[in-house]
Amino acid sequence: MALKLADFKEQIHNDWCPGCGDFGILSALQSALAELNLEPHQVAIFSGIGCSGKLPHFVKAYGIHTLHGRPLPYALGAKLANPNLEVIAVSGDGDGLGIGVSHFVHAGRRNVDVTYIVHDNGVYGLTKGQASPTLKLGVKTKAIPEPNINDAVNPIFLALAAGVTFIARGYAYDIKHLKDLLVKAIRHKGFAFIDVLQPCPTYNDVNTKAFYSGEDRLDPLTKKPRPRVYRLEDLGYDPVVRADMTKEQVMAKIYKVIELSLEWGDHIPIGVFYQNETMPTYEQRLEQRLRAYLSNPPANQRLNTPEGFSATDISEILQELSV
Amino acid sequence: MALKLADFKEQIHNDWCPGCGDFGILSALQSALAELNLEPHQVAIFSGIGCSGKLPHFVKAYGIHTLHGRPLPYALGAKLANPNLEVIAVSGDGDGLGIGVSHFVHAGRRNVDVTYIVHDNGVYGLTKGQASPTLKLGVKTKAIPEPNINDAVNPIFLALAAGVTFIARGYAYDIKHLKDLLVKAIRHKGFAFIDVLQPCPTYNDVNTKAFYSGEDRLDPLTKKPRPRVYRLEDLGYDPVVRADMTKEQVMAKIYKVIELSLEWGDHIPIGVFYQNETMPTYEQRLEQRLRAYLSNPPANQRLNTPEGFSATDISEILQELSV
Amino acid sequence: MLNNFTYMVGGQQGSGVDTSANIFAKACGLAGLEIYGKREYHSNIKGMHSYFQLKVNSQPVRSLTSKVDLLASFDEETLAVHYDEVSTGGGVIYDPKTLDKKITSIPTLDKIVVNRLIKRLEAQGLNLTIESLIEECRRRGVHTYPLPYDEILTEISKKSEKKFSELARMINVLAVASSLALVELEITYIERAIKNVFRGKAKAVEENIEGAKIAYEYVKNHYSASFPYKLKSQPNGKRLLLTGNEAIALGKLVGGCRFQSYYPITPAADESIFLEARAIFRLNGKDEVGSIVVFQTEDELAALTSATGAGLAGARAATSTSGPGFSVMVEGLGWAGMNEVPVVVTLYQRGGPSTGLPTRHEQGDLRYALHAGHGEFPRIVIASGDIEEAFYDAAQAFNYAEKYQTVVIHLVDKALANSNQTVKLDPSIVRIERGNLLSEEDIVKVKSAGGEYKRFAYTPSGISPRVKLGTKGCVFWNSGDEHDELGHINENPENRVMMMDKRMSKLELADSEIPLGEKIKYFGSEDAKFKVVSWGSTKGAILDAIHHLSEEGIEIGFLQIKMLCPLPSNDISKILEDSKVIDVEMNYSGQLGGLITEKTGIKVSNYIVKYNGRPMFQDEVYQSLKDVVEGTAPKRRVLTLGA
Amino acid sequence: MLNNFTYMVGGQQGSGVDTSANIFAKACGLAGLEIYGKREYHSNIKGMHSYFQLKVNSQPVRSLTSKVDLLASFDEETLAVHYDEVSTGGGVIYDPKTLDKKITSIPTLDKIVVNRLIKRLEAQGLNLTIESLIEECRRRGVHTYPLPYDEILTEISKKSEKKFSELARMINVLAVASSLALVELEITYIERAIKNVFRGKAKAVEENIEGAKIAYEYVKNHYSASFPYKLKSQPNGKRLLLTGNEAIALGKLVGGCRFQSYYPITPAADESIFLEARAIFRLNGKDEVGSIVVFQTEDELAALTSATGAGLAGARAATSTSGPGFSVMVEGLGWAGMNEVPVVVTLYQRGGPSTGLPTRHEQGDLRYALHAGHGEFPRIVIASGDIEEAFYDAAQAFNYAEKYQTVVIHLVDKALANSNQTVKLDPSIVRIERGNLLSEEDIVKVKSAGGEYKRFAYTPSGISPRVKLGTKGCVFWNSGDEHDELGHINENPENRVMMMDKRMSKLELADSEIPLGEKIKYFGSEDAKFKVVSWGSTKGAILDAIHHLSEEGIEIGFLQIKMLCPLPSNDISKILEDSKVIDVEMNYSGQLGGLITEKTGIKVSNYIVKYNGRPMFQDEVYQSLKDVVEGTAPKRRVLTLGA
Ligand SMILES: Cc1ncc(C[n+]2csc(CCOP(=O)(O)OP(=O)(O)O)c2C)c(N)n1
Ligand SMILES: Cc1ncc(C[n+]2csc(CCOP(=O)(O)OP(=O)(O)O)c2C)c(N)n1
Ligand code: SF4
Ligand code: SF4
Ligand SMILES: [Mg+2]
Ligand SMILES: [Mg+2]
Repeated sequence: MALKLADFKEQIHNDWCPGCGDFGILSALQSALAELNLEPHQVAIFSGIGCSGKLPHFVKAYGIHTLHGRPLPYALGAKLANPNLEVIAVSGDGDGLGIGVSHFVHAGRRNVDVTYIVHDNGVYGLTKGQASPTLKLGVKTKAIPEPNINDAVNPIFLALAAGVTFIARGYAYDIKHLKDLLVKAIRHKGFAFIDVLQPCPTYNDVNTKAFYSGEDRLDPLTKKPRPRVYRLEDLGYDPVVRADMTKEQVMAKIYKVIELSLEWGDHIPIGVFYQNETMPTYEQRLEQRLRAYLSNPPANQRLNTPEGFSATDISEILQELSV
Repeated sequence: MALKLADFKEQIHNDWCPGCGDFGILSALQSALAELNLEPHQVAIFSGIGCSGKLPHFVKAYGIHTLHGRPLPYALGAKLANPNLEVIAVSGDGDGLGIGVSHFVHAGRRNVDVTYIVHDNGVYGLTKGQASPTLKLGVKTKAIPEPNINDAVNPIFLALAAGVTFIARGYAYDIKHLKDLLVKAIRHKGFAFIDVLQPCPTYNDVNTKAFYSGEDRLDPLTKKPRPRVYRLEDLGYDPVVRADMTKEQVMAKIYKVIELSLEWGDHIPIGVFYQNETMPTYEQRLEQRLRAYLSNPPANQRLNTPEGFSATDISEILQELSV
Repeated sequence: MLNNFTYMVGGQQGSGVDTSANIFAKACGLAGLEIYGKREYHSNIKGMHSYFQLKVNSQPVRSLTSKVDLLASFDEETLAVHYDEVSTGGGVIYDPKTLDKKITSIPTLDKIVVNRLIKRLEAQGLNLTIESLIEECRRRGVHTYPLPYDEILTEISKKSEKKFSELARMINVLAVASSLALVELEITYIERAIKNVFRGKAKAVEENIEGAKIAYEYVKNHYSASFPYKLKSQPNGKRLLLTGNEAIALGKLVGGCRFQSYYPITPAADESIFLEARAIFRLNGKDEVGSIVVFQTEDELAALTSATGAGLAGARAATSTSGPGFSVMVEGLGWAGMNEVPVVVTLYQRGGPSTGLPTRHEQGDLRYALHAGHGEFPRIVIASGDIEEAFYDAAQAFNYAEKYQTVVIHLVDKALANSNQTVKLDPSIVRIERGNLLSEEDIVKVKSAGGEYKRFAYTPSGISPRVKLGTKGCVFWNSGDEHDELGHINENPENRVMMMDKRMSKLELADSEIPLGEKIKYFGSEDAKFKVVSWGSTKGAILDAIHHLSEEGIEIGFLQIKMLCPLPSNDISKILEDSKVIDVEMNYSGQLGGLITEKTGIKVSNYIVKYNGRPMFQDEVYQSLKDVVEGTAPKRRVLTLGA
Repeated sequence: MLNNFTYMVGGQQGSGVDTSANIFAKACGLAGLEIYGKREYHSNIKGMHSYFQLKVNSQPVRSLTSKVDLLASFDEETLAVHYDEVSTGGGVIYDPKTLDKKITSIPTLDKIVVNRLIKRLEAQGLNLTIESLIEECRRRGVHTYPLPYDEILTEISKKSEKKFSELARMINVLAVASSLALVELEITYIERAIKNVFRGKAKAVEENIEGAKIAYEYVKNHYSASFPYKLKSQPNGKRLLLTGNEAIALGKLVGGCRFQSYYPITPAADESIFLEARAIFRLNGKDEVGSIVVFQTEDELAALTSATGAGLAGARAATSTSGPGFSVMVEGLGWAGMNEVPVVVTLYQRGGPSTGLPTRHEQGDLRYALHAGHGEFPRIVIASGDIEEAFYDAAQAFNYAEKYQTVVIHLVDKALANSNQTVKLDPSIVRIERGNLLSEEDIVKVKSAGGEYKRFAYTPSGISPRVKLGTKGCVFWNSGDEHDELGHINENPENRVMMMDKRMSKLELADSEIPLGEKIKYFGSEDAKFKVVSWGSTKGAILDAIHHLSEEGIEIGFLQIKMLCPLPSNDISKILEDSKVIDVEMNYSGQLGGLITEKTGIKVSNYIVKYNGRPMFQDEVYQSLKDVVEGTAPKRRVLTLGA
């Protein structure tokens, strides 16, 4: 029986601000899980701390609301202990690209098959609107007393540099498109990162819904807003790096990703930027070392004999150490 | 009176292993400081923990051997408190690109005028040779029981993504070249990063001195080793991004940096990869906010009246808060 | 009832509850009255319930009672949560349009509350609407004041050119103006308060004053004289109306703090934001511009370590955080301790463990503050009992840090941070003592006397002369590794013992030098048989409780511990020796009690603890102390008041 | 003197001191003898001084005496540092070519040592060369054995085709073979030991055996019978020769650990490397392949949090670290505590604070382990006293973690980690108890009985049924925020109190369920007037000390505390009540002493502490205890032996 978005709805009050972009992300994720025909118990969602961090509470699936900046290591640990789980990690931009950015960089090196969503709203929402690492230099939002003194991180560029094998950007109010991205990301074998432009109507009065949808840029003819956000698919852009590509082709792709990652202002691309299908996952590397890792993963091994004693046989090692 | 390398020598036993690349880095740094005509008391060197972390003890200058992974925030704090100090930070690759990589990424966003040297030896030296974040996937060095299961970070690529404004790579056994790089880095106004290829003869039996100098690649004619390491200057490469460059020119530079950063194997570039002179430093940004910041910096302000009471006048603020 | 009044205003987060409370407090303060208030809110930005409770008096106020004299509600949830806190004879302001709302369909209302209400209303034969709550209030003798926000807003909208929808956020001003109309405070104070609260926003000032006037008139016309509580302006000197966050920020500025690092966290961040907005000031008279660098870092370990770097460079440096952030920075404490670098950590305790109750109160980090960091190093841990102390302690912390060359942890808490109070502060009495800090000239002298500068020179006192990084004529080394006098790594066992002894002995020095008055405060008769021990912001409630008991002829002493490390154990022993000790604390395990037993061997007779996330009320402390004296108290009583 | 012998071998780090010691220990072990040894080294890779000290006996050995019977030195520094530790009648093996080296020109020799030597030699009218040290030994009645390494190596080089320079690293084998020749252990044990130590490297085995034989013969020919200490093989059962690191790794495997995360740090990392190299094993009989994922993380917080994630998924999971790493991971402790996730942290204490003495011994983290993490949550803290206990405790830790659903901190230390010892272990008695863990089928039952699965269901015991992530038929939520039974964020004050009580009550449950024998061990007569309390690896030295005292008719009891939290205070009280309590600890402040006073009110009469980075010797413990009994001891004695 096919599942619906509603099957992933947990019936508790959602306390995000009215109009928060997080609602779009939530729906897109629920739809994606349904579309993938996953059952709630197969999915484990790990989040950090922030408005974004509350997301798992609103999803009917295993929901682990962890520490500020740390959803990735929790998620990786769970995935490696049981590679059969569908593991998703969720951060805010402060959470994932601020205090937790080290885990992001190192996740790139590992390529564990986990999907990572960053709610990119330019502010530390839950602590009342301080500048987050994606807020651009010199920008002054509502709650900060002085224009931002730090330059912004570029999540796409950073992901590429870190070796992330699936890199995408979504927009919280383009729910169907975001859902499609999530489906692709979850299907991707390896670490998949999605930066989601997420308006925070309460604290970010610069990168608003109106900004992204270009309400200040009316088409002279139609008088309709010309959205700043555009879809890479609409350009016919192909993000995939395949095993049969030449070095030059791969480099051209990398340059293109960087070019796109630096676009901002009136042209803000969303879609899949980069998808490298040539890297083995961490789980595959482990299987090589541990032989029965995938078929008998850590979380599933039976540890005790029927009598309650240890079932682990270390006699070979003891042999080696005995006198 | 011009200073010499010897003026920066602290007379204590140096306990690095014989043949360690760290010796080259140390000499290059001492020579650079002398060449810049700095006096020992003007310089403060902050290091992390590792073999590399011991460096400041061997230099006659203020030497602050901090925590594993944390030399950057200590260094930034000192520099911002007293922008007149010449501040240098030193990490190992585990220190700076492993546990401490978050500080590196965020240093890129700030552009504080600090020089940052990473001893890149592919291993956690002081803890006996585990794989560091710069060791490549699948490589098996002496002390690790299985081939490296993680992919490597690319320090140059990462620095570029993080927004670092001066990015270079040196080689520990090309001391003069490294000294020149250090002089440029210290002169650079803003955050300057130098990745130094540093053979660790004790634990890294892959990226050895013999490897870098190509002792296994004899020139068929001369029968001399053909070094794998080559100097970017020798290509006439110009790393500088100037204010008058077009967007296309800047992008071309960025692509080039990435191409160079991905070179490895038989062609390993050293030299300045990237130097962006168009970004204001953090100190300049602070001066804009705080007016007398540079002329009367935090560390130098007199805090007390001659009578020993507070010299800080908060009466205006109290006015605002009174009833 | 004149000038003795507890007020509560509540509504959804984001709907202006704080602004209401600020206007109320300012207005009272400007009228010469004294106030003390606390703020309660969810870890949420918009929509969850929040409220502010304030006590007003002609005399200084330092704690709250659990009963409310006037509850001004913006919404139905406020009624559902708080209607039973209103005392007989008190009043409730509510929106009549909410009357037929069902309490079972308030989405944010906690199930536990709903179930309690269902039981209670059913027992009284009332249906499950808001109307029933109002009815119950009436039955209890509470005055009920419907305030038709929509009507009033429509009226305002007619007068201004604004659309009704744009005015909706003015409910908060209507509520507070109505409240002040009920207690008959002159409208001029409200106007002045609004001007102050919205300063810099002329348009908002104008609109809000307009709205306030209309609401004020409305209440005067409809409900006038009925309400028994009144507030009347009184002559009084200038005072400050401050939150704990602000008091600490001010203390830091006066104390010479010139580098404050932070990573955002509740309830500490407001202090840093306050400083960032006031980062330039006059120094040493008219012409010199002083400034403080407020440095937002990538995490709390970077916050502490950058502050330590700044401390090395010679700036007085600090960072502020709460539990989770403190946990992230722990490694830096030991380094500062090992390298004898002065640095101040302001630790705002909140409900733990882990993320816990991020916006709620607790004092659960005492033991952690004492022992955070592997290995052993000297640290000074102080705790402030109220906003006034917090100001002076925040300044004094830097003197301790520089004199004893180590990390100082200043323990405060959520209740203190988010309370506001009318207080008097005198910055001119704050001393600056920089300890053994050598200048360039001093170094010249050392050298010309044939000496060598050694950062960690063994000295009888354990204090070695310090220089700022960059000081000409010398250099030094630091290392987190055990080191020799120069600061170079050293693993020799004898050096190790000497260095450990040197560092740790600074605690004894501090203990012997710091005046007793900065370490403990004792209130009440020395011969009292029962003595309360406590620390931190429970102070006000305890003082008020023992004051009332003493009015009833029950004498209880109160020993407030301000210096937690080094703990003045001898002095504590002397005071507590022959008494029954009652430990009053905002945590589960009675951490101070354990500490006192550890250091003195004296056992605690009774524990009164609270860990439901809400600060102590004077009346619950009063009652539990009374029970102890009367012998009816359990060994450990858990207080549970507060919504 | 037969089969009672203390051996020391020393040289520069990287020159094979450990290999020497391993060969020595293996050879003795294979000969049926019992050994116990400790390793001392600098935080350095090559060049600084390191040494290994081992005691051999016919009976099991558990601690060291400070005197050495035979010192085998590779280099002059070893002589300079240790020559005065050699007992009269003992011997020194040294390289004659070092005799004219000046002690003032050994670059790595600490100034403190140099100065001490200068004083001492000058007092004897000797010059400042190594020769003088040897001379002093001779005067003291120490046998001195010049061993011309170069000559022997030249001989080997002639026999093999190897160049002299390639053979230089064989000094270590020459030294140990010579030593064993002096004590006349049969050469076959040396050969077997070399085969074992160099297993998998046939070439090295061959060469080293060759070298060993030549050195053995050299000594037999030159110095034979002169040395009074002898080792003779004896019949004995199979035993293991293990380090603490290895014992813990084995305990984890047997205990079912299937996920071990780590970030490199001394002295913990060796455990993880050992596991990584032995990550596949047989499970449930012949055919099933079991495996453990050893996960090297980017830092220690990632280590603890990934292990916690693995714990949630249902794997028994652990991480190992020492002080600095523990400080980095602290925030994760509270989260695991709050969410009741089983996870084990093995904390290898080393010299603190900060980076401290990374390769030296200390037990300074007790209080920190008890209180690390803001707020209050239940944790179980256990400490092992020796290698055997470490094995069983490492396994048992997972049972505690899963039964009480919380974080377990297993405290060990550098001395234990880097000691080696002949021990007997029986993996077959290790039980696996997974606590209240529901399977898919259990969930079906719950549901068909009309129930709902709630991860944090209130239960009388405080333990709620747990499921692994991925279990069909249910889901759950976790949050570091205070939460309700489902795991959703909840700030209600009543829920808060219930949840705090639920979590904290697990400590009482654990205290009541865990057998006393797992919590404390008492040695000696119950009526002894003096009782030592201690914890961790001081155990062996204390047992040996009180054993010797008892041989002299002085009865002292010894209470070893294994369960530090929840501390079995009633049982401790009962034992200590009417005794003089002597606290023996490897830290500055006597942390266990304070803890006992805190929890029982019982005061410590005498403290015997040590914090010079070197473990306690049985003789210094013996002497200080004797002084206490004889009334000549100070209140606090600081032990200082060890180089
Ligand atoms: C270690 C730690 N430091 C600080 C905090 C306080 N904190 C809570 S939410 C938050 C900001 C979250 O911002 P972001 O990650 O961007 O998420 P958003 O709220 O914007 O979705 C912070 C800093 C914390 N919980 N833990
Ligand atoms: C928080 C913390 N974790 C771990 C360590 C242990 N440690 C000491 S040195 C070191 C490795 C250093 O490697 P790297 O930074 O590459 O420096 P190298 O020795 O190679 O120069 C580690 C992990 C520590 N000191 N602190
Ligand atoms: S503060 Fe911003 S991010 Fe947070 S819930 Fe409100 S709108 Fe969303
Ligand atoms: S271990 Fe490697 S990096 Fe460290 S000192 Fe030795 S050679 Fe250098
Ligand atoms: Mg955000
Ligand atoms: Mg390294």
